[in-house]
Amino acid sequence: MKVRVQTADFDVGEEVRRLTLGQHDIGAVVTFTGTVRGEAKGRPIVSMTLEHYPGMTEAELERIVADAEARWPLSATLVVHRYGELKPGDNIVLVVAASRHRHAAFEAAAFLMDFLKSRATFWKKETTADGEGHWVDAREADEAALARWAPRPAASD
Amino acid sequence: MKVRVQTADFDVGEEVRRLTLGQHDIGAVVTFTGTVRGEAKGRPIVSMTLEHYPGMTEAELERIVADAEARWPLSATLVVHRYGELKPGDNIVLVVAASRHRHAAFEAAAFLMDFLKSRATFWKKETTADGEGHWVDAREADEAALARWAPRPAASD
Amino acid sequence: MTVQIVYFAWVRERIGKPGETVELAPEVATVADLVRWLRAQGPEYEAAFARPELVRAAIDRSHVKPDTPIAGAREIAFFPPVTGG
Amino acid sequence: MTVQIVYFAWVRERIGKPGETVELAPEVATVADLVRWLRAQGPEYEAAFARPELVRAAIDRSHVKPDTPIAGAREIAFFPPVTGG
Repeated sequence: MKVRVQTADFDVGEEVRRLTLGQHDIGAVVTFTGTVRGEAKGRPIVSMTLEHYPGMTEAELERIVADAEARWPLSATLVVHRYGELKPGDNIVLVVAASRHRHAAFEAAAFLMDFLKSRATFWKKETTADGEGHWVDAREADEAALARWAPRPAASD
Repeated sequence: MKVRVQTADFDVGEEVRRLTLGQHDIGAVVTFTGTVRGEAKGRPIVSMTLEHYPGMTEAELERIVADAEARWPLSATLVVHRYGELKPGDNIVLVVAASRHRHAAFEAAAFLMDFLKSRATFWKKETTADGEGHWVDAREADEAALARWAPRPAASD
Repeated sequence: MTVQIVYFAWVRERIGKPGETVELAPEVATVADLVRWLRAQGPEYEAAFARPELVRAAIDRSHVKPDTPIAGAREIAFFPPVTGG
Repeated sequence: MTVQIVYFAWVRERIGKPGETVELAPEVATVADLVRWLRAQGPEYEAAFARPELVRAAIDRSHVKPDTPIAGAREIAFFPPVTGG
């Protein structure tokens, strides 16, 4: 299963081990782990709650993984995203891309994160020390980040 | 210690945990793991032996890490490189870059690997099933990969 | 046409429910038409869609634009721009 | 001038030792001069430096170019292009 949406934590080392076990054509594994930062706009946060759209989230992540696999020669791909209540320092998301060579693995992992950030149906609500909850605003930079993945002419590579 | 050159294996999850422990300003952790592939130029390999230049290797890796830290706002950085005899599937190298935001972490990890590949004093010898050892040739693509990190005008970012 | 509508994040909070089944007249042909129709259903909908450019939509679990026709849709979702990752 | 020279990978294998201490005349002023001098020391050195463009050098654990002066060097290393990672 290349996509998992879960409340449980994950272990990067264990996920990589399971994913690459016995595959000797892999030379490069890139992982991205997103974690809950301890403050937002200068104010300490005590927790972050992630809501998602069950069914659509998984479908959208599967589409993003399929796009990455069509674009780079990947030996293994994984996306794990948590939802529910998280604390500062907690893991939120794990992306893994494995390939023969490092550039494909790096690019695929960055691509997966860029599309996940602006397409996967998750919403973050931060709770500050005063007990107030704030929905996190989407960053324009995340939408802009997709521009670098615009389809390239086939001859350019 | 940001740089380690060792014969022992490493665990990606454990290294990341130790590196990021208690640092709540981190939002993004990128790891790169390089592993021994099971074949070289179509021939199965039975082992790979890594030689290095003790003293210079560590100094060069420290310089590369310092360059990355001067270039991106990194909360944590780690390079672990193994030497000695390795088998297909074994870990060779681990690079970790942690930052507030994902682009810095991705770019720094790719930068560390690109410079490590063409500057760190390691040499690989592959042994094929017939018992013959072959020194791995440097890839021109690795030297060419450095071009994208040419200093940019300060105004461009 | 009968369609299931679902809401997420602050759209859900402002409307005060996670979803509902609605009966639509044939004039409600696109996502933008549906947003206009919903805004007329009460102040909580008006609050949720006050700035329609901040609300995204999906039909049957795929992202869509405001001008997408809704004919044949089983489930239409409204939500803020996503903030996962 | 007395200097420690060290060899790695196939440079080491061809020369048949990991390093040596050599006494150099003042005319041996640059890394390229040293390579020329070493090539004259026997067939094993000739084999190691047959294509000098394939051999890299470091002085006191920093990469250097062939035209770098060696004055003051304590340790000079010769090795193939690196292949770690």
